[in-house]
Amino acid sequence: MPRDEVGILSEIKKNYIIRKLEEGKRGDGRSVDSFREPIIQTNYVPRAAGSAMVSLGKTRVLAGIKIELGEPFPDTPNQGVLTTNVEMLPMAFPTFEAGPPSEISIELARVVDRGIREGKTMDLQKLVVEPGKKVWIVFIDIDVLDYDGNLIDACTLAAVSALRTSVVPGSTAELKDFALPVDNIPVSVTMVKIGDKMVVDPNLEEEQISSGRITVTTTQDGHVRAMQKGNIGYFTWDEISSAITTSQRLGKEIREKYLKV
Amino acid sequence: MPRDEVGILSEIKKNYIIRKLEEGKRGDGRSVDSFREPIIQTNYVPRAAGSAMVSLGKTRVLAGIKIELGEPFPDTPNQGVLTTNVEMLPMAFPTFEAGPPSEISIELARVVDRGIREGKTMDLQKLVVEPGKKVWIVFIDIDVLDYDGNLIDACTLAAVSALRTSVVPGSTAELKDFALPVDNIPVSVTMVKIGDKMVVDPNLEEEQISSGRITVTTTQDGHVRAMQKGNIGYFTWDEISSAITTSQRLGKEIREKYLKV
Amino acid sequence: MPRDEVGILSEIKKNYIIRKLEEGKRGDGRSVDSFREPIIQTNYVPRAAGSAMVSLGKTRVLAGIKIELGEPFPDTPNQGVLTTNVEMLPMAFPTFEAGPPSEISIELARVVDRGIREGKTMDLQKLVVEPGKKVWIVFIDIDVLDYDGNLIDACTLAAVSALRTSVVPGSTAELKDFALPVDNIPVSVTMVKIGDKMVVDPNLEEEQISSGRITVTTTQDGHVRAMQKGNIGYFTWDEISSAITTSQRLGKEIREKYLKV
Amino acid sequence: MGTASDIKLIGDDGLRLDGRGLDELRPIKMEINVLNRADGSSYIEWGGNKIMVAVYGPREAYPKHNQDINKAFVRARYNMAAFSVDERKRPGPDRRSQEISKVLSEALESAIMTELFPRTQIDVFIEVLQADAGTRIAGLTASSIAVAAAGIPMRDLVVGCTAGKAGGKVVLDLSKDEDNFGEADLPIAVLARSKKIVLMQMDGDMTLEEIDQAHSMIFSATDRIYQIQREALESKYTVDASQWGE
Amino acid sequence: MGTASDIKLIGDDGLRLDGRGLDELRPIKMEINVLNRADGSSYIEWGGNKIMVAVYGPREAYPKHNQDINKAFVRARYNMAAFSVDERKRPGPDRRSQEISKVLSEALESAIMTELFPRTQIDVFIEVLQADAGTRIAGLTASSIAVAAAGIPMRDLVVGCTAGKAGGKVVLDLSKDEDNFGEADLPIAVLARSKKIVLMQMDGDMTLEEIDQAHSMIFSATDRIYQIQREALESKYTVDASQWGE
Amino acid sequence: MGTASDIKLIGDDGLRLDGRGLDELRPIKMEINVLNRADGSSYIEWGGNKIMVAVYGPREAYPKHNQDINKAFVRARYNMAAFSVDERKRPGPDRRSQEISKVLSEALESAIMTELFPRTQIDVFIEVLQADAGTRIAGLTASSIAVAAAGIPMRDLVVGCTAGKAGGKVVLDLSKDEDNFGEADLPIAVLARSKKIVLMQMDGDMTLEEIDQAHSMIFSATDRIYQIQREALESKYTVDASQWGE
Repeated sequence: MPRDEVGILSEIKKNYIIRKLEEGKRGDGRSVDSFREPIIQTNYVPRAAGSAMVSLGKTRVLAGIKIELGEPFPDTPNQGVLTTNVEMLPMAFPTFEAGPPSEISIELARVVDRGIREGKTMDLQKLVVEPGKKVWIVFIDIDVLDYDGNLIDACTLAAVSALRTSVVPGSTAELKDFALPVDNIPVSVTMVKIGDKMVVDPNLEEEQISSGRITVTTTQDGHVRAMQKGNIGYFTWDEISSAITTSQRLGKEIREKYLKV
Repeated sequence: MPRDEVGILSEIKKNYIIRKLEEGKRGDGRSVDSFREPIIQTNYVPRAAGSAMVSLGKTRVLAGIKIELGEPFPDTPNQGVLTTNVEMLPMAFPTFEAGPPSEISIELARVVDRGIREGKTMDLQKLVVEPGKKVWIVFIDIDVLDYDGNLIDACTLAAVSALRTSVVPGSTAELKDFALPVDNIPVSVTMVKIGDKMVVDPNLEEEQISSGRITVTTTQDGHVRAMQKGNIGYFTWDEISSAITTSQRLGKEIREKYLKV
Repeated sequence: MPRDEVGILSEIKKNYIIRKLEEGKRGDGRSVDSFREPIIQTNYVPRAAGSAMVSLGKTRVLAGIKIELGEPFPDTPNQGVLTTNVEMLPMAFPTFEAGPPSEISIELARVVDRGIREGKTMDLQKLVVEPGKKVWIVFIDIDVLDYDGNLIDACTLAAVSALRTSVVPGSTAELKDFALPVDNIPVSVTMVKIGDKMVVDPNLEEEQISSGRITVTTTQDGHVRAMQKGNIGYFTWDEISSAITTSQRLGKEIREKYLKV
Repeated sequence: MGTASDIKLIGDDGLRLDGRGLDELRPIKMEINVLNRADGSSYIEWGGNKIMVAVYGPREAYPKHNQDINKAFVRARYNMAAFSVDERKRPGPDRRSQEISKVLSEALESAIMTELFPRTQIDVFIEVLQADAGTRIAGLTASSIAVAAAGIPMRDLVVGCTAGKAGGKVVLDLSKDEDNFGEADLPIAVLARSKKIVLMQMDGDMTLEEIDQAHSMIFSATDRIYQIQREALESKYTVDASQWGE
Repeated sequence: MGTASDIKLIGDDGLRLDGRGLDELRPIKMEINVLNRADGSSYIEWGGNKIMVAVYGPREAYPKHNQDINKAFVRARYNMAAFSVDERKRPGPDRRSQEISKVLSEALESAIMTELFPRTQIDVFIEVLQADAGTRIAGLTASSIAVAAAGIPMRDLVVGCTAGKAGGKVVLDLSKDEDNFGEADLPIAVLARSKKIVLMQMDGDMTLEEIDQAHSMIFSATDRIYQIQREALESKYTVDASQWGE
Repeated sequence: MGTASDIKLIGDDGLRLDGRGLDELRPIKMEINVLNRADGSSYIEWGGNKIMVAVYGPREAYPKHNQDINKAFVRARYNMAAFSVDERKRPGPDRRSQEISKVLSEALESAIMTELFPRTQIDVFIEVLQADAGTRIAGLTASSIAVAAAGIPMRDLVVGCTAGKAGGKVVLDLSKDEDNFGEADLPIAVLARSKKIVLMQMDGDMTLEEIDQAHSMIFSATDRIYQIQREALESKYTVDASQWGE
């Protein structure tokens, strides 16, 4: 994540944020362990198989799903294919650049992908048309439009919301259209460490002064499906352990509030 | 187009050119609405299916045609394929660089391609060997060797001249060789605006001091097949309208003089 | 080859080396026409079809062979395919960079490849499974791990040593595994010119002060299979002629000592 | 233009497949300041097109050898989201989008007072979220108000429209079917009041008379679209995420 | 994690396919100063993994706009040799290796005293010569002693291990089969003494309790591996080419 | 060298397929100053080869870190036009053309008095318009007079020729068939008068005696080709486009 590249944050401001955190307060009035209220608008791009615009504070991302026929991987002839790509568009932040994906956007896409893949969100075995020859390929593409922190959770939420409303275009293969079979709902919760506080769903300012980021993705059974520690910095085991508990709790809340089946 | 990158043109020279233009005179003695006499040498590269070296003043380009068997596009199973590529070779100008095509050379290739494609130069339906499976692919490749302005018209002229002499190598597919069926002869005419004058077929000096470029491609029926406004600057509708008329007139002349059937 | 990029060699040192060479002595005690003793460890990467770690003084390279089924080239339907790639890893030298291969590493790979290809090391016709359809593709990949001069000879030696121990995985195609048929043993010998001396198997210091490099690859019949002059500088015919003789002599020695059948 | 087809683009009632008259526009909506991070931004819906624009700058031109000591340079980047078109588009620029980026950059630079900002660059990022024919003109029209929203002085707003030929008729604002199966496509953009042409492209088959008729339709339409631009700028619409899209 | 399979990863004797107990490590060997040109280097064999690491730096950061006036930045580059895996790998970075390079860079930078070397970069090149599950952790563990061998001050050595779930059991140091056909993979790296976690990733399906159990296994294993690191550093092993490998 | 074939490259009359004797050259024509923009240029026809060369420089080396404070560096770029070979070649450099660019750069730099132009680069662009065996040597021979035409001082002209083995015989100036189906290929380029060798490559199968015989043929041929170079330079041929080609 860019660290103070726009020169917004003075040392004074940083100290102010930390002092406030010690009192349990954040700049936008949240407590350290609360998530910004997401706004989710599904079917934003009707021409896609599914789509969702998600805003998390001033962070905004748009996930679009395309589903096309193609060949399975040779080692998984009886499964559809899932691919996830994130474009950190230069429109979203002054220092984001056009061009091949950076390490940051690759990590982002892969963490989102792992949550969905290991969360068994879809049963890929239901996406086979002809074993070994023809399967449905599900392309998750996510545009980052506006960046104010915590892209991993915004993108995971957008991807899952878009998948939930997706339709497989069976009619293009002389079959019937059918709703994409979505079984599990993974939710990722990301925290950063500022001073010795664990801060949930950081905004950009908080990311810039943090040391260490941890993401935990869970499913409705409370199981952990993916974790990723990122950035320079470290966590104790107790911090990780409590991050997992926080993710389980917030995951449940988000799932019930925004991703009800 | 490069603007004075080699530092040739002083402000004095620029004013001189403009003053002369106001008297209706150009550096090389032409009137504002006349085209440099092209020199066209077809079959310059006998090993190609067709070729033409064209010089327009000191601008020189070489078009070569290759015709190979391949697959049609899925949405046009009953048509051959046409592709156009222009290489602005670093040998042609001090600031041209090797490497992937610049926006300038992509625009150049696409404007040339549109004139030929929309001019229905070839009947692509005659280039089918087996519908949906095997068609002839016509590769137009143009090397820019020496640059002194107006590449669009030089390249269009070279491409059309080369196509007119091309032979489809049917014998490589156990068929007969046959002349590439060329039905229509598109001619592009490019003008730039210098002060308030429209100047036809600009040389490099004129391009460098111009504001706005307009290309109009017509066929022998006088119809317009492609237009492209380029560069920073603008045109009034009257200027465009008269540019179309100029293109129709010069297109007819060039067609009769250099592209007689 | 990098010339003094790390600023190690002062003019004084250079003159010292040249003076010593005039007395027939080299920094490491060798005579001008002697080769460093190679250390060859085959089967270093058991999971590859064949492999060899080779050190030549402080130069160290690792060749690994992979053999996979694939399609033959259309113009050689009755032959297996051989490809050679060298990675000049950034770990091997301060100025080596990651990324697409430089002209230097392309030349290196192609000279190694030509020695093996023209030396008829393998009978590619024995690598056909189904003519025109399925053949064995032999991938020679060489990692340069540590660089102290004369990569061409180190890489050729590693590639040949790895090929000699390679097994074609026939069992993956419902055939039997069999030893890769290696018939001829090409050995390359590289010399550089320092002052008017021809110096065999140069180390990095010697390369840096040399003018002109010549490689001669021979097979056990004493025939020359590949030659390559490299770098800025020149050779007289007499120098080339004696370089060929030197290569024949040293090739024989190396073959008998390190590549006995 | 598209391939021959039996599709009948103009009905017996003289109306187009989507029910429009020959010189009727599709619905158009614009907003500004829809993004927080950018210096200026806008969003446009034009028929089924949905396009987001962000402007950054004037900022120091980079790399330095791109700096022009006399003026800013304008770099528009037109990009299609992977999911914006029927068949998934591989991310990254292709030849078409590079050409469009060039003509949009030139059209905007023709309107912006670049001489006020030497050595700088102005970046205009145009992201097509859903494509439905006429994206370059819709993107340019939206870019122009995003530049204005960024407080960058312009001689005038840039506003554009396409016309073309379909079913033998000259029609305004081509639909996707008309774009695919019609006879000609003619996008034009102008400085809103003076009608000076800053972008024009055409491909297909038209006579001078047809082009003249098409340009009149477009010029007249740009007055209507300019009105929508001005309303968007005046409402200084501040984003309310709950209202996106609809 | 891999696809479902009938492969039985834990035998009736409670042992794993390769005969190891649940919390047993594969054999590990490390050496330092195995390369001449690099400022520091190391070689590790861990099960069937064979990995070479070279460190260059601190050296002037390039390009200059990458320089940080307050500290060095650490750039690890994880790369697999074409012949290191079952099917030949095309040379050059893929998405997986780029992600790994990022997390390894961050883990190392979390341990190195970068504040001592402003405006510089420290390059750590990790070349996987033979891959056999757990390459990122093996590469990181070896990198840490290569950095030390280069004389670059660190707060502590970085040492790691993976655990995971296979055949329904939490197991230490996954084998290739367990990686491919098991239920979860959890690589962790820590500062050796304080056990502060500088790298952690996980994919698969585990409960909090299982993760807790896995982390205990890993923490205990890192003590054993740290011991091997220290021995390698203390023996100041100088390369003797005749002994590579065995 | 090419694949085995039944093609008979030397006839019973001792002549080659194209009627040449064993040490006979194909027809060669050269001109200088064929381009206007370049600082120096040349055109060569050698058998069916048609090659254009342009020289720019000495000019400031770019990027700056490429500058050598002691001398100019020479950067030749050998490129084949897409239509120059039987099967259309995709534009851009491939491995073969990159190797050729390297050896041509080195051969030219060995002849040019680069020490006179520190911090600069000399670009030599070699465009193969039609390829017919021996393009690298033909391109180098033409480059040398293009450099001279640009007024850049050289120790001597570079001139080259190939020889090789075909049908069991040592032959001069391989034809396309001999290149494809012969036994060996040996291109050599020298400083014209001193016969110092600045380029040499070989692949195939030759004995020392055959190579010795081939080098004698080549050395003798370079005298004849050098004569053509000098005539081209002396005629100071100025382009008359009506005469290209023929």
